[in-house]
Amino acid sequence: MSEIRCSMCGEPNPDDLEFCQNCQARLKPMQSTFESEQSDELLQQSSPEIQGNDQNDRRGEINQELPSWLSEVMSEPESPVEPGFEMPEIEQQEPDAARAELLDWLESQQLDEQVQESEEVSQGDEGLIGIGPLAGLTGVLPAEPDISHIQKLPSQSIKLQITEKQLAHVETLESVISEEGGYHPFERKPAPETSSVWRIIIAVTFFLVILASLLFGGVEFAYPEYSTEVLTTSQLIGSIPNGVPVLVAVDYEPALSGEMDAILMPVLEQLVFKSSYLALVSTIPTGPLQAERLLSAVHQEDYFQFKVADQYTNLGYIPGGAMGLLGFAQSPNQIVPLDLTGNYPWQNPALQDISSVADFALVVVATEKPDTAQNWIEQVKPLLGSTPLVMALSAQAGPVIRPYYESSPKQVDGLVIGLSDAVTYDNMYQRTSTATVYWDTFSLGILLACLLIMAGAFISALVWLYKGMRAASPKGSKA
Amino acid sequence: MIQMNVSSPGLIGMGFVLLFLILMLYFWVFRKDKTTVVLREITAYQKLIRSIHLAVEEGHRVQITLGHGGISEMRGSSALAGLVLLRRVSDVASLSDYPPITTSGEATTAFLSQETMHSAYETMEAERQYDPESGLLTGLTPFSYAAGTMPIVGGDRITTNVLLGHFGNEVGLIMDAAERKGSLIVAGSEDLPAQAITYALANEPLIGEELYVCGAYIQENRVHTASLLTQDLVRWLLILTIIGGVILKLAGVL
Amino acid sequence: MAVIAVAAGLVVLIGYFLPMPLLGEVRALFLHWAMILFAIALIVGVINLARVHWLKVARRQPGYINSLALILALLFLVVVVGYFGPISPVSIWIFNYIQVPLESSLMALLVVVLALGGARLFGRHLSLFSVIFIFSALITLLGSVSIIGFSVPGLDEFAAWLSRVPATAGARGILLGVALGAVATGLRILTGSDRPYGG
Amino acid sequence: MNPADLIGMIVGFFLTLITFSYIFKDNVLFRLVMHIFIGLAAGYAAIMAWYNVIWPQLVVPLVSGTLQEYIWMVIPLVLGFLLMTRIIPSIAGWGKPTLAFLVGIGAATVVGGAVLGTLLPQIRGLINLFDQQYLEQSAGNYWNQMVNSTVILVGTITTLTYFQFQAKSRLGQPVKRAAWIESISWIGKIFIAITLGVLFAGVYSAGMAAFVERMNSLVEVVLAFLQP
Repeated sequence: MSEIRCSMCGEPNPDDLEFCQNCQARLKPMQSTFESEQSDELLQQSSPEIQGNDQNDRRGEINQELPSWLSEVMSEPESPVEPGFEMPEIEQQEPDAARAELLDWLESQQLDEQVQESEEVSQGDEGLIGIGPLAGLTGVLPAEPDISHIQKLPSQSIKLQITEKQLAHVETLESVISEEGGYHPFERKPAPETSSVWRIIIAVTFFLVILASLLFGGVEFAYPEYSTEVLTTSQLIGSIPNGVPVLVAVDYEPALSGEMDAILMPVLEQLVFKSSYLALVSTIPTGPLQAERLLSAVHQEDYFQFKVADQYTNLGYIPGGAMGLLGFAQSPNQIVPLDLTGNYPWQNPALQDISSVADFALVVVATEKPDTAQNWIEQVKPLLGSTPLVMALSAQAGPVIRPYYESSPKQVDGLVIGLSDAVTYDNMYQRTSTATVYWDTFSLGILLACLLIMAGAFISALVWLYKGMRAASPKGSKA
Repeated sequence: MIQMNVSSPGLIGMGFVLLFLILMLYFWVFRKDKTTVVLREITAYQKLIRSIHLAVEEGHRVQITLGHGGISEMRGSSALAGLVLLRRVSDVASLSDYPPITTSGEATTAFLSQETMHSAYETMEAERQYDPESGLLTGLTPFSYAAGTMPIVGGDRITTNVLLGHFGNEVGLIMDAAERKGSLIVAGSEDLPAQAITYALANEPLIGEELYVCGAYIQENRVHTASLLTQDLVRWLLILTIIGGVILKLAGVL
Repeated sequence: MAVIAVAAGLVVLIGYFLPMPLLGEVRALFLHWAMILFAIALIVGVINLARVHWLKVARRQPGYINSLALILALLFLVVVVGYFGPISPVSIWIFNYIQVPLESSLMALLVVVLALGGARLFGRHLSLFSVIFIFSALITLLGSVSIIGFSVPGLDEFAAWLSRVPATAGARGILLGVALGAVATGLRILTGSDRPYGG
Repeated sequence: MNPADLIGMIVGFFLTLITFSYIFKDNVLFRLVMHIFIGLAAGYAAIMAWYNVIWPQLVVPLVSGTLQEYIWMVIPLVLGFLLMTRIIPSIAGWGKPTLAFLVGIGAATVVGGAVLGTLLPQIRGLINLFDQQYLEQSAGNYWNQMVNSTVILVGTITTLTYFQFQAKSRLGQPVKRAAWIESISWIGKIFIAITLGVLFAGVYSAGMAAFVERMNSLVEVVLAFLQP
């Protein structure tokens, strides 16, 4: 079978095809009657509405879908003439003989022209002259230039030859245009399902194990070993005289009260045991209330005679971060003139000698934030002189602040880091505050977390490697 | 004569700042063309640039949260760096159907984010499209800020969440809320514990100093490139100072 | 606008390093004003927060019930604590039995969130560094607890060394890098090239 | 136990359960409780700002302060009023001078804090690790501490090198830094991973302590009601 190369995209196509397989462009010009009959059949196939009985409904639908100018054309009454071809109308006249001969000659000429037209069309195919003196010869150049054969271009039917695929494209275009601007909810990429399954497994495991440990106990954990830091801190606090003013900075968020209350409690109990006068201060807005909450917990311990009214004062919140702290360190009574109850605290016997932060016997700072601890070290410690600075820190601030404790000269004189140091502090004085109560359950929770993280890490590593291998070797070989 | 007892850290500090300024000026004046400066690849910024453009084309939204550290002291520096990124995102996304949203946990940072977006619209001559409610203050304490931000990061149409600023432990909750909705998370902070959390949870964590060079990486601006070049040079001066100091200390001179 | 920022900033910055008497007082005054203005900004921020949520209620947007609850809680606290005082029994009750339980519970959620993050870290990026990250986290956690009658020899010491030496080294390096970035960010503002205030 | 504390424990009990429910699914009750929490926290922050700053340091000097105090307080008062225009979006631009002032002060404290609060102390601390007195009086023996100090020095320098941003681009090859910088920063990244791992463990311990405390409070409330 010979091939025709498509004029639009250059693809070879079998010559019996009308349209290019690749780009649907028309392969042959639309002129001969033969072709028009074919396209008519195609039209009927592609627009079933014309054949079927329910063609009016379908046509209505099509007309609605098609553009208005297209549907007007479709609604014109069909001309009796075969679409794509129009016959010239010939006037009928009463012939007399002479006129009759003339007419017969004219008609023969017209027929010759018509035959010639069809022959030209067919000649186009073989180049053979059918009539006249050169009949039978091929490849003869016409005597008159083409323009002499001007003929009225056969009027083309403006009915579009639409294939089914093109109609589908029209419908898609229509739907896209109609949807534009309408709001349709954003289909979110669903969160990876596995994460919620993992989340529930981990959460349920933690709830059950911690609940069981709190209710029934069971696994016993050894208390942490004595750490030199805690020993030094308790000796340092033990060395200050009784009943002297101590500045306590409660600088941790309420969210951390679970850990920080347990860490600060042993230090406060030792200070209260020495009947120190506590001046409570904070650089965060919720600090003062946190301090009140803590002291009410200390007060409830049975073996302390702790008269609330004259044993502490809540100086409130120092705004302005590091700058406010520097100002407070230089002149506390100017930066905090009134305490939170609106009184002037500096006339209290225990605080009347305080003109700078160095006049306190000890400064204790409790915080979970490394930069808050650094602010106290860099802004206040240089002005403390011989007054020791003790820090009660959350486990997350330990690694950053420990170098200040280990430096020489020490920038932090005492350190209590995390729940383990608080338990050690308790053991030194044979007390069981909240840290000791939580220790076994806390340790079990940490152990469980390690197991879950190890298992999860192992599984996700396998999944990652598997995905890597699958991506590296594509399925089957591509032709 | 003004009597001035200048401490040695003060002098050293002043010298350091002047040196930094002079080097910045030098690089800004003499290294005019940014193309000559080649920067190492930071995948977080590459993915961020791509996702911002995708968001504009596909009608999605970028959410930027600036933490609760305010703008003063060391903890404020990361929020100021976040505002630089916000300006760039606003320039690109201000003409899209869904402009970026910012959330913060401190009042001044919230007002600055509103002003940053407003001036981006002004530059684009699209001031009427500016929505003052796109710069939100979601809470005044760290965990209430997280509670207010969690519904927003998981909101409709948000496919990219950028966390640049001072955070505490609550950053884990914000990132978990974003991860539940499968959005891209780019996160950085100057706070060390927060960096540990972002390394574990973010798709694209920014470690330490990397968050401060977002201006040079995503915004072809000569001043940002000059300050990045200065950071690199001063880094080596610091290293030489430390090594020199240790040698002198061991030698007993210091 | 840039003139105000640069002028005020330079006065405070120079005052940091050269404590000249006159400059020191101007610096202290500026810092005092800034402290007051930060507090005013906080109150304006609270009003802005209430206004945003009130608009949500007025427009009946989805979730407007929550916004209404927020506004009522805000007004209730301002009236009650404003009248009785910040450390009155009422304020302490609200703090003890509403704010602390809520914040502690949110903090407690991190136990599941961080465990999930650690477990899936290798799914996001499996590299030598994420392996070292998980390894050092597990060693530090396991080093802080020890079951009676069962202890891994040397684990506690290694965990303590890990936290005392390499972790401190990395922390110092990161802090130095962050300080460099902070100086660059601050100087860009003090030279007027970055203007987050919309200059 | 007085009734206020009893009611409080019950309220705390239900708030804790509602918050824990978020782990399984984000739900309406959780969002409502969170919005109440945001309102309470914002109210409390505003009260503390008024009690500790605005009233004693702005209003009192203006009302009953000396002339000099009065003059000094007029400027923050004006800047404060300009800042209040942020409440009304149409005139929010009037607050720019105040924001510019605060940003200028903030930038100065950032630079000052970074230089005096971090750069110099950290460098001084590093150098002092090799102080003879420090090496002798440290708990371990002299050489043990010398090794530790050297590891800290190397770790800090390699971590600092890791952040180096400038690189070289060679034709057809990915952008890379010089070979010696790449190897140093590779070591630095190991130190960073260890540091972040140790800090992650610290954050986790703090979270676990909060989790145990909350579960313990739930158990106490239930036991308080179950026991006669």
